[in-house]
Amino acid sequence: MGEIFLKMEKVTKIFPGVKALDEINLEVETGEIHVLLGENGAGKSTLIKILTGLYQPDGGSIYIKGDAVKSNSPQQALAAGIVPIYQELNLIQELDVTENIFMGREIKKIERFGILDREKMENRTKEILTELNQNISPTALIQDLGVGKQQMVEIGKALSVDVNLLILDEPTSALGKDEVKELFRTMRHLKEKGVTIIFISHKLDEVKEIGDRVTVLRDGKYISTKNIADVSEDDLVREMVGRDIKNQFPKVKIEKGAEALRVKNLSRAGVVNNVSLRAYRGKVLGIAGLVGSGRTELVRTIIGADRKDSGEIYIHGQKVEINHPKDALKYGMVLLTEDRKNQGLFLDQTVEFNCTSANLNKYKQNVLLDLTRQKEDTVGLIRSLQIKTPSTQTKVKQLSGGNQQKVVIGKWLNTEADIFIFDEPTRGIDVGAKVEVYNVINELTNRGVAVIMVSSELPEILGISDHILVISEGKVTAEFEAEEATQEKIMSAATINGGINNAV
Amino acid sequence: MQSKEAVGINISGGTTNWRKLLFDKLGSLLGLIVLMIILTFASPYFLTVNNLTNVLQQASINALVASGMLLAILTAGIDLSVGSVLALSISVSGIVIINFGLNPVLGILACLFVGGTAGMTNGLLLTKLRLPHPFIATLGMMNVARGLALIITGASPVSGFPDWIQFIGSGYIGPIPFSFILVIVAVIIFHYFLNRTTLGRHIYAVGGNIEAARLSGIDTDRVLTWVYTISGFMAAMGGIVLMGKVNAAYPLAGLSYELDAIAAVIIGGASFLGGVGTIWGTLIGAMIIAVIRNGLNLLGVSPDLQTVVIGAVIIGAVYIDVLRRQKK
Amino acid sequence: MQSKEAVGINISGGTTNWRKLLFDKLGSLLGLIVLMIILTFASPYFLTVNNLTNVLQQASINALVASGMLLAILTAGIDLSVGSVLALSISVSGIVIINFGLNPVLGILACLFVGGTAGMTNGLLLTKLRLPHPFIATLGMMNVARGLALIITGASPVSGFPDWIQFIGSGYIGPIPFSFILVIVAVIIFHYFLNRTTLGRHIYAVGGNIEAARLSGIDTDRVLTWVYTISGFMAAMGGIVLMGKVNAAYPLAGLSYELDAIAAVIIGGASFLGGVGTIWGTLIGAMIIAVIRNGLNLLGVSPDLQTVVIGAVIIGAVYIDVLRRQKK
Amino acid sequence: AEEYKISVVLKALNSDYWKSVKAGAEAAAEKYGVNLSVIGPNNETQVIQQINLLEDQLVKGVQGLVVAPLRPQAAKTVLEKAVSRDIAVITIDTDADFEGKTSFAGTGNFQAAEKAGKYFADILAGQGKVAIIRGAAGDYIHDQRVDGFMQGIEGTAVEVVSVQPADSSRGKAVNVMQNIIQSYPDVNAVYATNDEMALGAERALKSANQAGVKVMGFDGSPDALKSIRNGELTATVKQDSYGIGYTGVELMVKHLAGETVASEVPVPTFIIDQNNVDASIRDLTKAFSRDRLEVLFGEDVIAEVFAE
Ligand SMILES: Nc1ncnc2c1ncn2[C@@H]1O[C@H](COP(=O)(O)OP(=O)(O)OP(=O)(O)O)[C@@H](O)[C@H]1O
Ligand SMILES: Nc1ncnc2c1ncn2[C@@H]1O[C@H](COP(=O)(O)OP(=O)(O)OP(=O)(O)O)[C@@H](O)[C@H]1O
Ligand SMILES: [Mg+2]
Ligand SMILES: [Mg+2]
Repeated sequence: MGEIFLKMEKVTKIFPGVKALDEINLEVETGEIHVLLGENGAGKSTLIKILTGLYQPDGGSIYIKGDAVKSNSPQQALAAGIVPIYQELNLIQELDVTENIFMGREIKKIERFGILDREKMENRTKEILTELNQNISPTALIQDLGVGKQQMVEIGKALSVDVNLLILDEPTSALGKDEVKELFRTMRHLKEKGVTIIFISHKLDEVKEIGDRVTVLRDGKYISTKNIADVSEDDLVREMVGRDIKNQFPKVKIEKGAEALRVKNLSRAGVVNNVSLRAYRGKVLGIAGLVGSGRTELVRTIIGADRKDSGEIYIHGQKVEINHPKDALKYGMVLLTEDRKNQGLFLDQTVEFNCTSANLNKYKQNVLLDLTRQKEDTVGLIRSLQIKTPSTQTKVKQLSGGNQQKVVIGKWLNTEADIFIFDEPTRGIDVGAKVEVYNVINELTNRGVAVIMVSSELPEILGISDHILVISEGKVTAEFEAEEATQEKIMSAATINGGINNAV
Repeated sequence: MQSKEAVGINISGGTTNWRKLLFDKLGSLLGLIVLMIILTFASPYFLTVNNLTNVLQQASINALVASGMLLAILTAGIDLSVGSVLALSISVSGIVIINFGLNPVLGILACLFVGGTAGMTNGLLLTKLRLPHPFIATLGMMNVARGLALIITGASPVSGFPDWIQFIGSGYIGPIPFSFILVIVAVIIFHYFLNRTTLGRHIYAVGGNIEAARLSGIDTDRVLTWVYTISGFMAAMGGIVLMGKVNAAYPLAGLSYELDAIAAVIIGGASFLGGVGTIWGTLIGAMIIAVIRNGLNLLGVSPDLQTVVIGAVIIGAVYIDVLRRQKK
Repeated sequence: MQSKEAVGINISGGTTNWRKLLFDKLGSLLGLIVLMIILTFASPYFLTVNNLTNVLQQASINALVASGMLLAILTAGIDLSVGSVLALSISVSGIVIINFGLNPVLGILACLFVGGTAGMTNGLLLTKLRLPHPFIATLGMMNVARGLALIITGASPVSGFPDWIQFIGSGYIGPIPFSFILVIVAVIIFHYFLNRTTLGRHIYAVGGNIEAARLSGIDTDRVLTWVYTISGFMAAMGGIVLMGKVNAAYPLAGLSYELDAIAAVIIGGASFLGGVGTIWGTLIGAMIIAVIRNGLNLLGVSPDLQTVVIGAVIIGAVYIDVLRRQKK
Repeated sequence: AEEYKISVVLKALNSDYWKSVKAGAEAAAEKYGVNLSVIGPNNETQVIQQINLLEDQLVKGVQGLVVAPLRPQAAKTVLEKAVSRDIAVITIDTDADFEGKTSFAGTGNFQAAEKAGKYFADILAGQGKVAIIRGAAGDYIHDQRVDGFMQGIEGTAVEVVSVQPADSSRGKAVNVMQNIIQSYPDVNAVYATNDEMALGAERALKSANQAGVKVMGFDGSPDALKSIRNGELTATVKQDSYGIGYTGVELMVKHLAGETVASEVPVPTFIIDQNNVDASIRDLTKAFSRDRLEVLFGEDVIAEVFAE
């Protein structure tokens, strides 16, 4: 047993309406990779934010290398070498990679006047990114990078400081397989150098692969700490949710119905190249591909969020013109976006507001909205999706990440659309909740809804889809029936050079 | 299907709502109350029926104009043109009624129509030309409308309106100024509009996250166009009260009203970032501004010093609200 | 340590930067050029050396004030107090120089000091009192500073400055107005400041995402306080030019300068949402406004119509930029 | 006798002109032992703010209101309300037409501007090109000052080549004048509807080496007198601001004491130029202390002026 780097004792945090942490204990040894595991809303992020001084605890104590931490602020934590990467990206979109990496700790030519040494910083940035095997230009603007690359920049930023304790709150939810590999390599490298790491993820295979020990939280309470080598994935699930989950992918097969959506030769310069696809009532069409392959662009173009350059869309056999998401909604087709914070939610508004925002007309009674029915429906959604929220009037920004995701799902369920497109529907949600999402998908197909699901998680694609499309560089490179597909086949199709050449 | 538990959530949700609403209002209310207590001690004339009804009347125009401004600010925008649009609306109205002898009722409708149209133009400039921020469209309109008002009136006032129009601006029903009754009606309508109609809720959605709103199938351009149309319409409403109050329409009416209106909205707790704000807060914001001005007049403070005090009180009123929130 | 490759990237980074900078500038430049071509055809007096130097001089004050405003807008804020702070700064300066007989050099320093202090007060009100938006703090200051200027001057202008102060406002070096040389120096300093110093980059960071900036360990309060301090300082700089130009300090100076300054910044391509904008754009924005005003005077457009045209041209100038971006 | 309570509501208080009206009113109040308050809106465009001010005076239990209405039409309703509450109303500076008015003291902007027009026609020997720089378009006071001037030059060969707004600001007037010089290099004279703009125009002309152009202002502010004395500004039109304030309050006191007062008391308007500028400066002692004048004009100038 190593030296204890961090000890948190009986840490309690109360938010209006929730006891987010209830006398939590945590012990992290120097140089280990310690995993925090728990359902959505279990309190993982809150615990982290207390550790980094972002929140002040309502009780309990923190010891670093045996010394009690009396006052704590983000600056103090940083100075102590405690470097967090939060669940939500914290980059400045308008600035470039170098500037973001050195934000707040710039290298200066003339200290007194704060004159920057761009050259040094760019070189150092390049070194850091090279270490991460990332081919990102130090002068690229963050807003021009995809989410995955942005996450790698965040990691680079953390690595640019003298770090004693690195905290990674769900870093992999936005990363592709290769990037995860790089991250893990880097984590191991840091560990060799004696850096302590706290790692949060909902992906149990990752936890098994990288973690040394794991602490499980449930509903704000401490459950257990175990050596990862000693436990199985199933054990972990049981600890987390307090029961067994028998089937991770509870697929229900439904009879294939009529064609609901047909996309013909859809193109959008540079990102979507002549894509055709069909979705049927009662069936799930999975869309696989590498991060950045253009899947998001494809589905955005289908529902009219981005302008298409050419191509036709048929809904229930009728050719339709879709120029705006509202048109898609009118034809009963909706998209659950992958970026919930920026594209899915009204963070300052209540759960009820969000759940009803896409379909207010449903509640129109003469002129006014029927508040009672809105509340009923929202309560119904909270219950059926098991959203953890103190009330229907809680602001969404106060919910944990996973519960926020459920709110977005709730919003779309409430529209009673019959073509559902999910873009990364299980990003950042716990195993239990994942199963619930799959059940929602099952229920939808059962109702005769056509489902399209974009996902970067192959097991999910394989487990839930009836038919699978693989996209590479904006082009369809393979199509499989679920039965004939394997991880290997999909991966090889995903890495085919799609060769987008219709950009001209 | 509905279990006891669900009902539980339901009810508790409702209660929170009312309590919250009250709290939100209380924010600026507290500032208003503090101000009124100070003035009651400072001037023997302040807490008299006559004076308080004056204050209500004096707050009316700004309250109406600020209601429209609230919508713009709720969508993270701004409407700089309210003062000019007010002037243009009443100028047109004055000319058609007095010079062309149009039926005054139609003249008043013309006023509202002009206000709405100018506002809609703001909205269309913003959404169709894709101007980067309503600041530009409404700054342009601020100049254009003022210029048009000057041109059509030949820069001179038009006066001599029928009694009932004067009544709108300066009449009383019992001790209550008619203009303030108008305000109350407007506020109630706005309250229902913002909380209980699709468009109202969409306004909050657009202000909260315009991208999410668009992806939720909300026609954000339509919402924005409505917002500025209503803002122009409410400016014209304010104009009618003004026209009635002074029995004249003149092209320089409403100068710098945009600042008062914005101040009312922000003192009333709305956020420039959009998505946050209530009509009740705005009403109280307008009251606070009127009370400050009135109090300083009663105390006979010199205009130079008044300017200083108004500045300080605006900051103070908002600071009280900040403190209250921190306590919470 | 420095490899060839690293240098390569460095240079290419530099190129991209330059190309982008040029493009960013070109945006509003296009508007300016279009405007100038129109005016060249419309008035034979426009494209003369005399007139163009006039325009440069006329743009100077706004360009200086707008430089400070740019910082506020870069942080997603606003500074409504610039005009009043300008007035207060020169009023103090005028009084100490003329009435108290202070050495004029010290008097000018006093002017800058007052401007900076008033600006810093804005910043401290914002950050220490945690007022929800700079609109409130600067609206308050707008009133307070104006009132103080009126009080200390007794509402009368102070005049009779030494020649060198007058030279700042109305002198020429060759054909170039000295005030415009000041502007160019300021713009270059701002360019380096914004792009090459920690504080400059932190200003963009705070405007881009204040939460992320704070989490990165940036003292955002300090950054904001600096921003408003500099804005007040630049308002005072503009004031010095004004004082020299009219050889007087008067308490009503700078009325509605905030609108001109904001318009210059926004026409120059900055965003109210913060994080986006360049000093070059702001300079061009100020030029566009000066050219419009100059053109209207040259053409002898009637005062009423001037207002309309200014509004339309502001919208037009920004629209040209929008079109250009769409093309891209 | 009991103390009368009188409120004077002016158009603004942010200029020498209104400060001087205030000084006159206060002098009369001092003399007659009146409880006086003098107030006004922030600036001369805030019509509604002035109406609100008037309303606020009604609840303060004053016996008399002395008012310089920004827009006579607009003030009518509230002034009649005052009369109906037994508050006497006297207008000063600008007259208003309403039921129950006690009296009016002043001559008005129009007549004063007419005098300015005549004066210009005179010194230009009946012909020449004049540019007018005026306050914001639509501003009632400045409309009157332009219209009156036009009336004054009517029938002469004096031609107005351009009317441009400079929003009553000295700084803006410099720009406007610079631009006017470009398109009308042959302009002979400039009439500005207040002294601030006149001083700005004069600056621009001087910088452009056009010092020969005559410039006339309006208001007779100390700064303008100083400039006239220096041989820069040609002339300014002055209404007897101090007299207006003084007469207004004096009339009110007499009326309240039961005396009958004339329904209109003219207060003189005159042109100040090189010939009478020193006398005019001496006249300022009514409104300003000697110390203040020394501050405004400089000690040596005051010493000179008073030595004569
Ligand atoms: N700022 C806040 N205000 C109020 N409640 C909050 C706030 N932040 C978190 N909570 C609540 O605290 C609880 C714990 O949230 P936390 O974000 O720590 O969960 P988590 O374990 O990180 O979940 P996830 O896996 O979904 O990210 C949740 O019930 C959440 O709603
Ligand atoms: N705002 C943007 N600006 C520039 N490029 C972008 C932007 N957003 C995405 N891209 C790039 O466009 C390409 C397609 O991205 P897209 O998000 O559609 O892919 P995806 O297959 O859905 O991957 P992901 O899993 O990251 O969502 C990627 O190379 C991505 O980096
Ligand atoms: Mg979390
Ligand atoms: Mg995607």
